[in-house]
Amino acid sequence: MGKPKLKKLHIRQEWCKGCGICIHFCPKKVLELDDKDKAFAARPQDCICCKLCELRCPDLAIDVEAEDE
Amino acid sequence: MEKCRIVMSGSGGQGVITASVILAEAAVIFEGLIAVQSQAYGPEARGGAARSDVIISDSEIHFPKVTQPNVLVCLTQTAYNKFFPIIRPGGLLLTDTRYVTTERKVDAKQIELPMYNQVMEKIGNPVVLNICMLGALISLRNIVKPESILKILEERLPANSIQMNRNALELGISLGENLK
Amino acid sequence: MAIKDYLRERFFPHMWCPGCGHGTVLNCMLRAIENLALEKNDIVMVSGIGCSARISGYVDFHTLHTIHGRALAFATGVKMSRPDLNLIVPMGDGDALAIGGNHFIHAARRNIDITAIIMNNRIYGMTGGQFSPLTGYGKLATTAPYTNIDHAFDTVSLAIAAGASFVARTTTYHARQMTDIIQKAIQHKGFSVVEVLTQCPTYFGRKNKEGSAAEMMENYKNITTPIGSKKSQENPELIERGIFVEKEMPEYCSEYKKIIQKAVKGK
Amino acid sequence: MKNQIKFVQGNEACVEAALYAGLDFFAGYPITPSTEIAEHMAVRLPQIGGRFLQMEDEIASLCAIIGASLTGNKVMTATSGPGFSLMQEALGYAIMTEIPCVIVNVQRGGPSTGLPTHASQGDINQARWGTHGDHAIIALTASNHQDLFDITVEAFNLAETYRTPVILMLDEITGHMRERLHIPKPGKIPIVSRLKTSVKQGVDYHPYLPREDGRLPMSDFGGIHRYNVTGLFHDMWGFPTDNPQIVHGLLRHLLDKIGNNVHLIAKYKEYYLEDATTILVSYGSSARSALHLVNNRRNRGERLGLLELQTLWPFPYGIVREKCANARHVLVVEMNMGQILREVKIAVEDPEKVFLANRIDGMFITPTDIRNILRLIQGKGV
Repeated sequence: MGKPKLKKLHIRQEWCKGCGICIHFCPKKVLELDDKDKAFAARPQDCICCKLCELRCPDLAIDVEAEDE
Repeated sequence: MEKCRIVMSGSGGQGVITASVILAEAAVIFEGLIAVQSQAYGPEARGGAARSDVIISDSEIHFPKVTQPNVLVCLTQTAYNKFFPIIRPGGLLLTDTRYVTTERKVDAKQIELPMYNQVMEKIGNPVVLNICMLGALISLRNIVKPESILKILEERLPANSIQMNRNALELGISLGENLK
Repeated sequence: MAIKDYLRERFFPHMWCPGCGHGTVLNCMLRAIENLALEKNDIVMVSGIGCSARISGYVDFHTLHTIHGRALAFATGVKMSRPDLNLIVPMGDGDALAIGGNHFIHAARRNIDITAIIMNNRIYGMTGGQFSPLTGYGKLATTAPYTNIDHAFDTVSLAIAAGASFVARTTTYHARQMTDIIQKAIQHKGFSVVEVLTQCPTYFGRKNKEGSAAEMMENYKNITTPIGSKKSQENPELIERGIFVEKEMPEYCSEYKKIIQKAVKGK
Repeated sequence: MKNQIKFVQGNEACVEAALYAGLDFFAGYPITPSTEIAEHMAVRLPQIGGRFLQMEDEIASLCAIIGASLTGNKVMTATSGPGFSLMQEALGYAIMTEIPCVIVNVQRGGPSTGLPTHASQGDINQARWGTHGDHAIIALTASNHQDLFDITVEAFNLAETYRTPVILMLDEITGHMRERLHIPKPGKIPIVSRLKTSVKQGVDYHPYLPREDGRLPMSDFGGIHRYNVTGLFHDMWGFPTDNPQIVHGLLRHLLDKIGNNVHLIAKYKEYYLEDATTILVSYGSSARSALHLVNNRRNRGERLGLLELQTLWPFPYGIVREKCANARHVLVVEMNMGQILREVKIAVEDPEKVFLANRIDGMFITPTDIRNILRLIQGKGV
């Protein structure tokens, strides 16, 4: 079993309130805020699928889809 | 039947309330009569002057309190001092010789019985003083039949104390009979 | 079932402020329920009043949004009549421990099988930032403009003293631990208390200069430590987190079942 | 047959009636003079597989029974003045969420701790106006144990029919007094069961959408329909809303479901009203004294009558107006400062002819007390 690889980082823009928690705690600095203050995956290739952003997101806006799922 | 208005008084713990409820319940359940029982509640129920009002009748009773009893039972001096003036003329005032020293004459039949002393001598347990008093009362005034009271006692009491209560009831009845 | 299936999505985005930790509690709680594969029809969520209480509106369970502080009393009625249901009662710190303090200690004492989640953000958020019983000495709030002189409860000690048979503490930073603890709390037969330190960046954070939501969460990492850790022994100021109590005790509904058996027999 | 006749306190009669009506669940907190209700419930409920809870206070007691009612149970709590005060917020919640429950208030003297063991009827207005916001309420009372039995069953029936809390206003006299009670055979008094929804699983269920006839079929909490219950104004699914149209509609529904059915709800008894020139209006224990006096004076040829109200709220204005239309004097007999007097004055065409016979000293009002007032208003002197 290899390291999990990201298939897609789903972020529901209409639910995201741009609090920045996911960005602050991402160990690989994958996420950023766009010009509307919504989170998006700026560097998806760096994602290690730890899913901490998904788990901590207070807006329940993030869904990390790994390749094996 | 003419309305029988009873006030039973004494100190909390002597069982006057229980006795009054047994009497009224016997009248209702086994003699088809109408009865209402009420009592003064409050902290005085422990040790103070307990009072229970019972009205027994063959017709509906609306006002449940007794203002002028035609039967008044006093088992303590305090209760006697407080209540003797309310006795209805021609009524029955029953007191216990150990607890009450009667002072003034009232316009009623005044009966003083050594109920406590007799209970202690013949039965040896003061808890049945109230049942002895009931016995005396029903022999002095035919309010209900002794069997009715016995049946209530059998329903309410644990089996091992029924005999003692039956003895107390009979003792009371004989105390009353002796006066006739 | 994905956690989205437990949501009433039509009410999203939710009403909580950006960065409010309550959303994370909702998030982790649903994951715990998902891990346990509970049926939606078997869950009753009862809440009181306040920001925390709105959580019940967002989940697709049987939901009872009640009055301030009394959620546990309502939940007790539901649980006693339907012991087969899972009762989850999320409460704010004011809801649970100020106006509802009496119900909290008595539900704990009875050890009725209810999962109480105390979302402790140390402030009354819904009414705009007044101090709560968990705000703490020296902090600021709109009703403590010269600093707060009220001392805080220690929720965990209070729950233990009141007799809860499962008592735990975690934070929104420790999301995995929170999920795990809530899962165990729901499984536990008896009264379970989970205190979650959850940030209110809008009122508590701003009043007390604790920075952004992320910074407040960062702080939870720094001021807490696992129960009995070396760090804890070296620095007693640190707040311990983890499961403090997990014990088997006669549960209230089961005990009442025995009362019924006795009463029916003695009739 | 013998077991069907009992010699009991009013509080116990109330318990027997609640069980007859199908009570499953009781929660309460000890308070004089209602405590015997909890004591008897603790014995009786588990015998029939029901549940008795002693909660930490009266607030929790009412909250717990509301929760239990939601799961499909018939529920009750019992208290007295101070405890009834504590229940007011949860009472409003039950009104708003339309959850059936019965609340017994065995009144005692007040305000505050007042006279715990003495007679009063001082909570009549609190039953009507105690909780905040515009609302309708049903409050019943009775003066003797047999009526109390019937009225208690009626309280459960009304709670289920209108999905509302119903308050049973007893007092220290009726609660503590012992008299005969005949427990009717099962089925003798009709029992209203909870109206359950027939909506199937998976079909959209509207917990707060009344049927044509105004009734609201219920789905048991924990059953096949998941919905929301809130004390906030809510839409037909039970979710909070501040839409003015929905808010107005819900409040009107809450007011009208009771207000439009006073003729079905109102219960009363009348004695010698046909030719009465003086009518006593009374309720609860004080109606016993009133009836005692009425019987007494009738024997002497006085044209005295009694209208005994058993439904206090919604107040039966129409009935009182009609019954008192031909009376020269109307004397309201109650143990408070005129809480029902005010309503009678509103009801009758000429409020000048309405007087009050009351006692507010904790003592049970006597026929003599009423007689004395009667002589005054009839101009005969005391």
